[in-house]
Amino acid sequence: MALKIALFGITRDIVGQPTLEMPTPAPATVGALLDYLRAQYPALGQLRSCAVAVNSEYAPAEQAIGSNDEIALIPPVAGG
Amino acid sequence: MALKIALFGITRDIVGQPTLEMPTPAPATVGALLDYLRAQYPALGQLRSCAVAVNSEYAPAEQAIGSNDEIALIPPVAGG
Amino acid sequence: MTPHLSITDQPIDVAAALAAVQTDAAGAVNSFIGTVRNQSGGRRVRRLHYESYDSMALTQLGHVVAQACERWPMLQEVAVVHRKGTLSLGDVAVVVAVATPHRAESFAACQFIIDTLKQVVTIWKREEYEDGTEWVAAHP
Amino acid sequence: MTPHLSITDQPIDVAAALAAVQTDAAGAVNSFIGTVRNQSGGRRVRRLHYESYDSMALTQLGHVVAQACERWPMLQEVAVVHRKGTLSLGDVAVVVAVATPHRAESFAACQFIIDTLKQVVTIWKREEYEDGTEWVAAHP
Repeated sequence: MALKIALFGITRDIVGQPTLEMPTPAPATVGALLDYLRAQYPALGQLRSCAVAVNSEYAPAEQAIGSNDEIALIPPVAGG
Repeated sequence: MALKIALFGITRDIVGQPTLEMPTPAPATVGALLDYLRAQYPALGQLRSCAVAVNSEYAPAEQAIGSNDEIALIPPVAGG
Repeated sequence: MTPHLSITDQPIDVAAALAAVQTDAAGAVNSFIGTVRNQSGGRRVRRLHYESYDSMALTQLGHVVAQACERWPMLQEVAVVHRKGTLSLGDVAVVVAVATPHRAESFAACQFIIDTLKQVVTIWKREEYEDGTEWVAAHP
Repeated sequence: MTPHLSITDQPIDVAAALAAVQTDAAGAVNSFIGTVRNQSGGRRVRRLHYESYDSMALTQLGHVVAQACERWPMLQEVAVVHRKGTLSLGDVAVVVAVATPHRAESFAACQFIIDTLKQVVTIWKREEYEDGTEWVAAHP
């Protein structure tokens, strides 16, 4: 099953769709995923920040990504 | 017209009535009034504080009392 | 700015106090609600009685709000409602609500108002316990 | 303590959020209400759109409340309700309400929760002006 990335807020606007399917083999870590996405979508690099969430938790760059993980790109939040 | 002092909270309990009429001539200042009342009702001296209000404002000891002023004894407040 | 200040012997309408301070120009509303706790200083409380010297309480509340406006000029709306009479456990004794354009000031101004209210506003509280009553804070 | 946390596309019932935290054991309730202001950074705002990654937002809100409970062990009740979807001027965007036995801690805990919410909770705000829209805080 291909890895899918959920997109929110401005990242959805930048990519132009609400989810993004990764090529196989998918990036193996959060850091590799971010590198891949920033190369594909340079506008992501302009954001104040862009984090990756794995299963609803903020994930550090070295964290491994499993094929069943729920992955999302998290641009700067602005609740409240 | 005799000067009347409005009493609230524990000062009303100490004096045993809601207003207190001053003898004539009435004390001429806030400080003199407090001295008179503390002498008459020693329990007032046990309070954490006992202020005098003249026309709804806290009044310093040296303030003169006029016969038309609205005077009240203000024991420690505890709103909220 | 005219604050909404009142001392009432009726149950406090918290929603009305909050609605009174809301405005499209202020995005932040902070409110403090004081309710009757079931204990005080380790003693079980059954009921409270608040007595108020209304005219002076409103005068002093006005001073408190004026001081808050001086310290936080961005303060746009203020409501303070204090209950008097006999209150049961859980009843609302006081509501302070303030509206400001920015968040931090709403907290600071609301806290200043309730803290200062407790120091100067002429309201007295008598707590009723299982075994007696006491005027709160009267003695050292 | 189980906090009352929700993200909703319906108008927020502020009174219900306040009622949810009231308890006879806690005499102090502090609440923060964030509403839609008519301006932002000098631009006139017409409307707001909030988007939420709900499951993560609730997870992160839970972490925020847990941190608050660690810092203020006296914290007895917490409610946080955040709106999503399209909001008009004056609409309530967020309510945070906390109950504590003592006053100062209610202010501190409520302020901590709203401040931290704004840093970590996965909700995004798009402001709509006369002449366009912008994702708030997206760019440096």
